[in-house]
Amino acid sequence: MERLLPLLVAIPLGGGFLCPVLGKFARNRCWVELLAVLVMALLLALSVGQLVAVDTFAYWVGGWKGGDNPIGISLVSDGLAQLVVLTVNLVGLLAVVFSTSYMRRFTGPGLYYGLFLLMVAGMNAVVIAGDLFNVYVFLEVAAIASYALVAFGTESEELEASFKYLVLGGISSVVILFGIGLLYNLTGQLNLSEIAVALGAMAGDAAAVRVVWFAAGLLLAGFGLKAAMVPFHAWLPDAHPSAPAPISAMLSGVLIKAIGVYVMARLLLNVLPPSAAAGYAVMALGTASMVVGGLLAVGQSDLKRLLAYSSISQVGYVVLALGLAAVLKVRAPGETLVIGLALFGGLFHLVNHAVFKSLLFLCSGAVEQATGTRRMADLGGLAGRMPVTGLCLRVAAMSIIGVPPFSGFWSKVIIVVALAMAGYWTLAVVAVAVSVLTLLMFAKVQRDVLDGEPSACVRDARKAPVAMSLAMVVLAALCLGIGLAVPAFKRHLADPAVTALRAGQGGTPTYPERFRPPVSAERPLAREEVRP
Amino acid sequence: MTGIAACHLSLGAGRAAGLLPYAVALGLLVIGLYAIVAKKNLIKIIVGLLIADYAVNLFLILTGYRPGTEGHAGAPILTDGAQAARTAFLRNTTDPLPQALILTSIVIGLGIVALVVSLAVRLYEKYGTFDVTDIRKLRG
Amino acid sequence: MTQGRHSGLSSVVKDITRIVAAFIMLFGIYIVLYGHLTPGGGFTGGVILAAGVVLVVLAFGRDFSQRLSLTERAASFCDSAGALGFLVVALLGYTVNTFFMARFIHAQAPFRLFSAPAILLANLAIGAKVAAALFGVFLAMAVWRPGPREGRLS
Amino acid sequence: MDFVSIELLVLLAFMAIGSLVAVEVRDLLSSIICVGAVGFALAMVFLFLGAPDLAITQVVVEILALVILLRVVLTREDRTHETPKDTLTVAGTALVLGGLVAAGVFVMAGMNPVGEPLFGTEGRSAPAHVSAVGTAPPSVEAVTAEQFGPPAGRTAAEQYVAQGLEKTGASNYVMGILLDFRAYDTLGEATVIFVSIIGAYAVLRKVGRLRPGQGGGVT
Repeated sequence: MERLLPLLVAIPLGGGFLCPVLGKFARNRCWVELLAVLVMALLLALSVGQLVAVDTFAYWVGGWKGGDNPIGISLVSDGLAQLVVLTVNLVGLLAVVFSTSYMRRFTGPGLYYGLFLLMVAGMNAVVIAGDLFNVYVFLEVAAIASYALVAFGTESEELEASFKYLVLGGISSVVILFGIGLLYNLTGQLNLSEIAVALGAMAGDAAAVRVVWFAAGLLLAGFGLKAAMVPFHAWLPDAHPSAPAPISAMLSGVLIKAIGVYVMARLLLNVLPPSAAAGYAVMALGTASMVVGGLLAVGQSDLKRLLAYSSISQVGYVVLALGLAAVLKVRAPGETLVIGLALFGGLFHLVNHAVFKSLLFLCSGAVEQATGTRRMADLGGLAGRMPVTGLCLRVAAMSIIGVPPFSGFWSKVIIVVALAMAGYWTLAVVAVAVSVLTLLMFAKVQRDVLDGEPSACVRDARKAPVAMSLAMVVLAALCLGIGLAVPAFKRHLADPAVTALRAGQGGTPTYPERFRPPVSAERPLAREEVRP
Repeated sequence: MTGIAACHLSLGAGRAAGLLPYAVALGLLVIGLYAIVAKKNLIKIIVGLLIADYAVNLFLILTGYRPGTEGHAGAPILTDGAQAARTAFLRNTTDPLPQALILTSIVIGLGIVALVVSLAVRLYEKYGTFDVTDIRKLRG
Repeated sequence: MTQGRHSGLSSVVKDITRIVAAFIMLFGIYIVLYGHLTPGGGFTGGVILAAGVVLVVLAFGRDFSQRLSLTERAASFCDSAGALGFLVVALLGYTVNTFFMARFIHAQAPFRLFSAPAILLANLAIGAKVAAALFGVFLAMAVWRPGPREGRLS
Repeated sequence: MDFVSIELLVLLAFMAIGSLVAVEVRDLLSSIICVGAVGFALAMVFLFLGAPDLAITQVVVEILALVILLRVVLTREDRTHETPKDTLTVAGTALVLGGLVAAGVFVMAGMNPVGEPLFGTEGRSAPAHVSAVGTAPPSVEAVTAEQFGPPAGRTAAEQYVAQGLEKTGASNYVMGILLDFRAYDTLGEATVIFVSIIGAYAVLRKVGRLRPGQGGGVT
């Protein structure tokens, strides 16, 4: 299984390269759809396999491991990467299944599925990358594919949203690359673990440490922009609603996490020298996103736009929890329980949000396709017309609000408890208050969209096609299933991920030690240099 | 030291001169970002993206530069396999790694330009102008 | 350029293009092939090749280029083929020692065309890919764009 | 050895002025030509700093980008009216960006200055030792080992330079890194081009959506 790690990237790349040609030359769009579904199914199987069969390890691309010093690019598979890869590919598969029916209205299936698969390839590659520049390159793959996908309908509104998204994304890429350049100037390394070691050795040099924090600021701002944290959130409410529904689900559900939050967490908790100040900054970003996103969402009248704003708010929870863990790692390294809770809560909410937000966006797509509108004022009484979609929408809404048996409840409770145990009572209260805001906005969604008398455009709405219903039902089942199986989820999925981020207790990151090239060549992967 | 090396100046005290080019790169980045944020013309925004891209590439190449013992930078391309030539090469060559990174970054920049220009072309078709104030229908 | 969109530019331009385009493409191919020995490589050479093809298309017009099948369809095909080729070069590593992107052919004596066979192959794939991609996007975006064109449901 | 040559400074000044003009000039055509000039100046900087690969690529890419941009601008009438800029936005932007520059300049003292990267510090500080080895070369491997010391703890790039030719067979080290040591990055780079090109195709489709009664029409 370890040898198959690069296939997580290679398979979707191959599929993505094939799709446009197939789209041009095949008579029927079924072939492209079949290829895309097969590729995503294979990826899901691979990521499950990684999770089940593989412990933490580093894979050296091309065997360029060098002596004690990495000269090639490493791929890293640890609990966190496996969890995020699994989430990405699960949501990806369901979004593709949904697309096979939803995207019939659009032209250019080859281009659509090509871009989709390449976006997934980019996300997978970012998540398993062990090299900073590699993160940048594949981040661009995922980001550029998403720019094009946002504009896929080629209406003026979509083009405009895509342009805005592209420009802000371009800024973030430039800033990130500048930060990478600074770190390279300081350390002469690009490998994440080597950078961590070099930065750790630099701790005494005040001038160098200032540069490190400047670089860290640039990187966090750049990835914060990709994750749509609040001062940098301007693009998201335009871009996410404009995209076709399965793409909205991918963008809100996994893209902002895989290329934003995930990399932020990696850098903050595993690579950069431990620092409370950076943790506080990230907590501030998270709190601001949580509150501002929630407040802005309540006032929206467009269903998808409301969902987009609520994404900002919900990702705020994740970032707040991860920032809390970063602070505690410096301030109270002995409080392993609280740190573990904060990390678990953050990651749990990350997965939950991926599930219920993509479900919400898929439901909104089904509603839009059936009724032709996204304005909530024009909708109403859908529950009777589209029972499956209505039920799924209700489940997702209850999960995002945090109604007890559903998954969203547990992750929010854990985050609030972690905040309270760490002594941040105000933040705990704020988190609960934002939860009430969420309740308000989704009560409005349920009242305006699902309940009441069927309105004019709802009356002739037909039920969602099978493929779309299937994707939604699976996600809804996951919302409930994860909520009912929290201990199992924690033990098998979350705990390894928490361990990966926990590394670095007491000031010395252990991330590097684990992913440094093994000194003895016992592992089969640690191939001896055999070349002349 | 002859040739180009003769033109070298030791500007001011110590590190300050060696840091000036970095400041220029940062300045270029800021000019580009300013154009992106404050300008209201799609083409100007694209120009800003290009400038920001140049700035980062400039910064990366500056981090890899070293004058070498001959006083001028040697390209990381070996042209002669003889031992003496190799030794001189190792002494003079600049850092090849940032160059590989920049090559990638230039290509990525070109890709972004291709996409953003096609978006601008489409927007022009829809609105008949490159002016953002006429285009902006969306509200944040 | 407005009147000659389909039949190309004036005969002077065509004559010059006949001579120059061949050299441009030859130079592009040289840059691709000798990327591992001299400055340049697959990407640079690919861009030069694309420029050569674009020159031909601009000078001789749409009808001629369609006869040579220098169309978006062909460009898109070559684009995918080149990208897949590079991926195959990467995956060929698996055939030898199960390493992604490992060199499946050993490095030879330096300073020869075949001294780095894997790099040569990768350069060729990238060159074809980049040339086709940039030519295609140039066709799609800049050349015929203002002119009337039927809706294309690819 | 903090040598920053006059030529470099002149080129940098040219780039800074050129980009200022490109941003502020009223006419779009002039703006694009200015940014092209900045790009060519960057190509010269590359050449000057020992990166002919980059210089060629930059020139070629610059030409292509310029041609595309010029074609786009020339065939389209620019009806930009001089909208009064939102002073608050401009002031805010200037403030944030000014802060960025100030912070950057403030922290910059901790960086390795231009001309003194971490890369090859060993070789430069002991030239006598190196030339002694050079006169009586035992073997290539020995020289490289002497030159850059034991691999542990050195920068990644020194490993590339020490082993590049033997391991990859490419005497152009940049290509060796790009297509062998870090070929995975290059796969990503090729993918970026592929993605952006099919993205451009997707954006440039005449018809995005099929609607009832609007089968193959032109939007």
